[in-house]
Amino acid sequence: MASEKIVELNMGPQHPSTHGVLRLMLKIKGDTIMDSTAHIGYLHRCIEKLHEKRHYMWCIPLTNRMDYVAALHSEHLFVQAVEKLMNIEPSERSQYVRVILLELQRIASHLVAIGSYGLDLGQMTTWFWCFKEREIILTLMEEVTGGRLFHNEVRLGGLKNDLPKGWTEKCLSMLTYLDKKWKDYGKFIENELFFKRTKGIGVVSKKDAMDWGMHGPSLRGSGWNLDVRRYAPYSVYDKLDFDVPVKDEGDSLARYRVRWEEVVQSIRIVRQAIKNLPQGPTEGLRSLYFTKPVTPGEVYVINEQAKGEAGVYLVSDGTSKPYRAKYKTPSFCNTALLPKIIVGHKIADIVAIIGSLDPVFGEVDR
Amino acid sequence: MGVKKIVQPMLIAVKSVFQKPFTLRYPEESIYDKLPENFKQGRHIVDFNLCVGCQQCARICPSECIEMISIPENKGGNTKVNKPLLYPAVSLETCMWCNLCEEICPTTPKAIRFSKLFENSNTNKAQLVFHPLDLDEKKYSEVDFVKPEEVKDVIEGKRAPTQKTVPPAQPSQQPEQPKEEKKEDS
Amino acid sequence: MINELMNIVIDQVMLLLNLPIFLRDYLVVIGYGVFASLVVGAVAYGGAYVERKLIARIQSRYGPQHPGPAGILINLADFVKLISKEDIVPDGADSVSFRWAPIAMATILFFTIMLLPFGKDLFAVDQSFSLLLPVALLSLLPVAILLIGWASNSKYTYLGALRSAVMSMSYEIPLLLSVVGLVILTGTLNIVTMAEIQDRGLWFVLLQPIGLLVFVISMIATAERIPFDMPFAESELVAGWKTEYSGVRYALTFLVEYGLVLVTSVIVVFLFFGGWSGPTSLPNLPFKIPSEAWLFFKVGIFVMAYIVMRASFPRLRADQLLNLCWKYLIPLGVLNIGIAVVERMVLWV
Amino acid sequence: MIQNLSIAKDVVEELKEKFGDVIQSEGDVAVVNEDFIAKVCKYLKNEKGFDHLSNLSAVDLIKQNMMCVVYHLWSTEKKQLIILKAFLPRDPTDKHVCHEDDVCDGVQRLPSISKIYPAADWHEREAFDLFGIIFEGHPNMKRLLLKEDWIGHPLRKDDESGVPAYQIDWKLAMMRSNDKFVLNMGSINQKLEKMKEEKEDGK
Repeated sequence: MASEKIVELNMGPQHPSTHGVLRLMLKIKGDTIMDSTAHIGYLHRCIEKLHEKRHYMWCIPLTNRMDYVAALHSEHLFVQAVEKLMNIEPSERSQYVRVILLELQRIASHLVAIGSYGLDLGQMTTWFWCFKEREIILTLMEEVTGGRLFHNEVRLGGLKNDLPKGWTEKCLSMLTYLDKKWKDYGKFIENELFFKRTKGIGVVSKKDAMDWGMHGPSLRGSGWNLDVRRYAPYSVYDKLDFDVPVKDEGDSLARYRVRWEEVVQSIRIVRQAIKNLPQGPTEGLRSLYFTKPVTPGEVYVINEQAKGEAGVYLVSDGTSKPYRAKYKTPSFCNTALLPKIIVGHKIADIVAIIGSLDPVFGEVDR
Repeated sequence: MGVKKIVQPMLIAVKSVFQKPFTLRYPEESIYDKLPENFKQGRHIVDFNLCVGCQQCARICPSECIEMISIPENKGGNTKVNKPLLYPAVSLETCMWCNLCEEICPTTPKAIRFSKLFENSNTNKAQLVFHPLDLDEKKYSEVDFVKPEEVKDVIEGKRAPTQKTVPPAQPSQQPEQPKEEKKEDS
Repeated sequence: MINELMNIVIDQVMLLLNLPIFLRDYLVVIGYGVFASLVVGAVAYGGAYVERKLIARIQSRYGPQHPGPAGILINLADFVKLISKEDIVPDGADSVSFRWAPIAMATILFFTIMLLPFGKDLFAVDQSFSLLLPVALLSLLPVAILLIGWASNSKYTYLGALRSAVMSMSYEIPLLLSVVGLVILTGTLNIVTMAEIQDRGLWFVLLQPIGLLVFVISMIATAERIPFDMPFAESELVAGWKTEYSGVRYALTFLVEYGLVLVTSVIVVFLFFGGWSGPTSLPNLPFKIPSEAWLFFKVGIFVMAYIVMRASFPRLRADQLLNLCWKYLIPLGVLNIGIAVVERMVLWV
Repeated sequence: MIQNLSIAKDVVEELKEKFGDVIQSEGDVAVVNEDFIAKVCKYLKNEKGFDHLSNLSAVDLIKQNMMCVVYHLWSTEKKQLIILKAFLPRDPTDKHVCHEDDVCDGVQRLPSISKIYPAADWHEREAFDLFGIIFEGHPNMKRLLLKEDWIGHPLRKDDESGVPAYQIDWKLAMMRSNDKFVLNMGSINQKLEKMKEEKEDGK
């Protein structure tokens, strides 16, 4: 009978809804998926090898190219590792400004995640609305750092340029506008058909989530209360109070809801950071500019990026170039468990599951 | 099936019809006044009286797209070059706009800055490499932009789209002495 | 008044070519067919333009600007572009059925348009079964789609066509059940008499709300619009069964899509919202409102509803539509027939 | 403030008593003999509650002619980190075949922990792909990022297979007179080219 025959379908690497260059080899029977393997590496630029060939200062623009949707996060991760290695404490004001920019970047990244999630399921309007709000955030970031996507802003012990005058008022007015709009969008996206497409799809149990190595909002969607800003606080996150949204169902809807609430929390963080923003210098140390050697040793730093817990294992041998920089990125681990989740679902569900895991393939392939 | 969850999204969708659309109609409405003054993604500007030829920008550039070209005295045609020095030539092919060159430049105000001209795409690769004399700020006024009011006749074809590149300073502009040795990493 | 105009024209033609008398009814039908296809072509053109503009405004953008004053000529530009495009037939495809299937779909669509009345006395055919024929013809389309899916010899079109076939089996039955409910109420299969009954009495939407719900859902599935456009699901199957088409044939598939939207809205308006019935003269209006105006006003509302739905709903999975139809719509349809019988006994006895 | 991840020093001491001289401690890092990695990880995960594999990275210590695989394990309730290191001497005798006509000189093999931490599956494949370290018992020990017939392992210190793709020819560009341009896109693998030439001459 025709339906018994297993058909091999090749989804990607150029496919409208794989969120980047992922190739999924699917073995399907009728509409359900029996087995699948993921092929990655189409966006592999060997960033870690490039790190070994460049001075520390030159690596900062490189890290932007990994998670190009939230570029400032990996930049902040790399500079924090060097600061920990050379035991340099960044100035108070620059830490607050960093947190403001990081949280704005997290909101922008979640807007991309939720916007393209709606687009994958067929709801074009969410995509346009989310990218419209993201446009406002990008112009705000552009006024501080000079670039919309790639900022090259964080320096050793400080920042390149401080917040311009009148920026905080613009940011606060944007936040109130976004807060009101975000409630509307939540009601708009969560309609009856959205529930039918996401409830009970791609369920990952609590034990599997930790074993298979899930990260970030997807992990918090399966019931784990793990946020690096809470269990390993860095920068000034211990002085700011915000709560970590956790859901227990572990399906695509839970992961979407965690992401939706994290935007609300980030807005709270930025408001607090702007309220008690101290005065002071934010000039970074210029020692790192040229061939200043960095103290030898190795260090491991983890940060809560938009997609989850990311870490950098930095080994320095005392010269002015890093000896080895290994980046552990959340999307890499989330994509590893993708073939395991989609077995048994329909073809249309792959799109919902990939959208709920929100991988970015610059970060997966490095 | 919650009827409220069906009708509510449609009401929100209809409500957004009455708000002003967000898109900026780029060729018709000009974008240059909306760019923030801290905008650093445009083509480089080399300021000839400030630049001291210290090669810091060429050394710091991660993608090695700045090269120091020596220009003898007042050879620059309509841009007066008053001291025979090395000036940075920039290749926009591999530049990633990390702004390290502007940051490292010791002069204040910066001898190498960024203009607001971000339309740098080009059909001829050779024209992406800019001789220092082409990077002078006075040259930018001559760049033939499409003014918003001229867009209509661009559409009707009465006028060529923006002519991106600056006409070369002099076609006979030859570098005087050949490059001795390739700059290797210090 | 369009009817008198048509009669004058036909008389002139008869005199000119001094044709025998019995050919007159055929001429009336042909004349009406030309008029109906012109009307549908114009409305489809206008509908497509309004859809682009309205969806753009919902998504807070401007929509087409350039061709014509506010992008009015956008569809004409599209049509000309599609015609000038090369008409690629994939090598592995079975060329005969690949070429002729879209033309077959277009003829089915125009045939159903011929059968639908467009005004009080503006109809080509007044048969006793004039409701049954459009519904039956609409269920012919999935057969053509299956043929296209198989003929274009690519996995994605094969999957798209399979989905379309599976879906068509599931939404045909509730469609007919809701129609049966109405037939019991009115006793005839003729659309025109149904519209006259509603014109005199009250609209059927008050008598048959469940029937309306069932009919609307299966109608959206017939037109393959957003909540149920799995065969064309661009985010999974690239472009479903239309993937291999380009040039004029792709334009035909677009025409069929908009034509379906129009045809289904006209049928709904006739069955549940009383066709052309509406107050012919409002108190402060000097001139008399023609019956066609009411019909197009209601059809316009339904087309707007289609557009807003397209902007605000994700698309369902194929099997979800199946169990929606089998588990919910068919029992509701049967319940609706029960209600119709009770109403028939109570109201008309 | 600078983030300081609390290292579980007491667990390192317990490991020492339990596994004897297999484990030396270097600072607060536990250096494990490479054959006992799987046992130590199983013990840490089941008894000690280190359930989150935070990072598995490989480093090529070319000066000591060794490679080192570093495991960062994190326990979610105790909020503590433990770092395991396994030093693998490079021995050119232990050859392994990546591709039918490419044999690379291997590294000391070590057991895979993908049975204990399923998350380590792709990390180990990436370590094999870029370093050539083979993890025994891994279900699918193949290249992850690079294409199947790539010669060599790029992240090794002595492997210069990737040639910088694009050099700007300044002199030519400066003259701006002729439009001839030599341009090679993508990183060229010198060994691959040599292999192909030999094949042509051989034919």
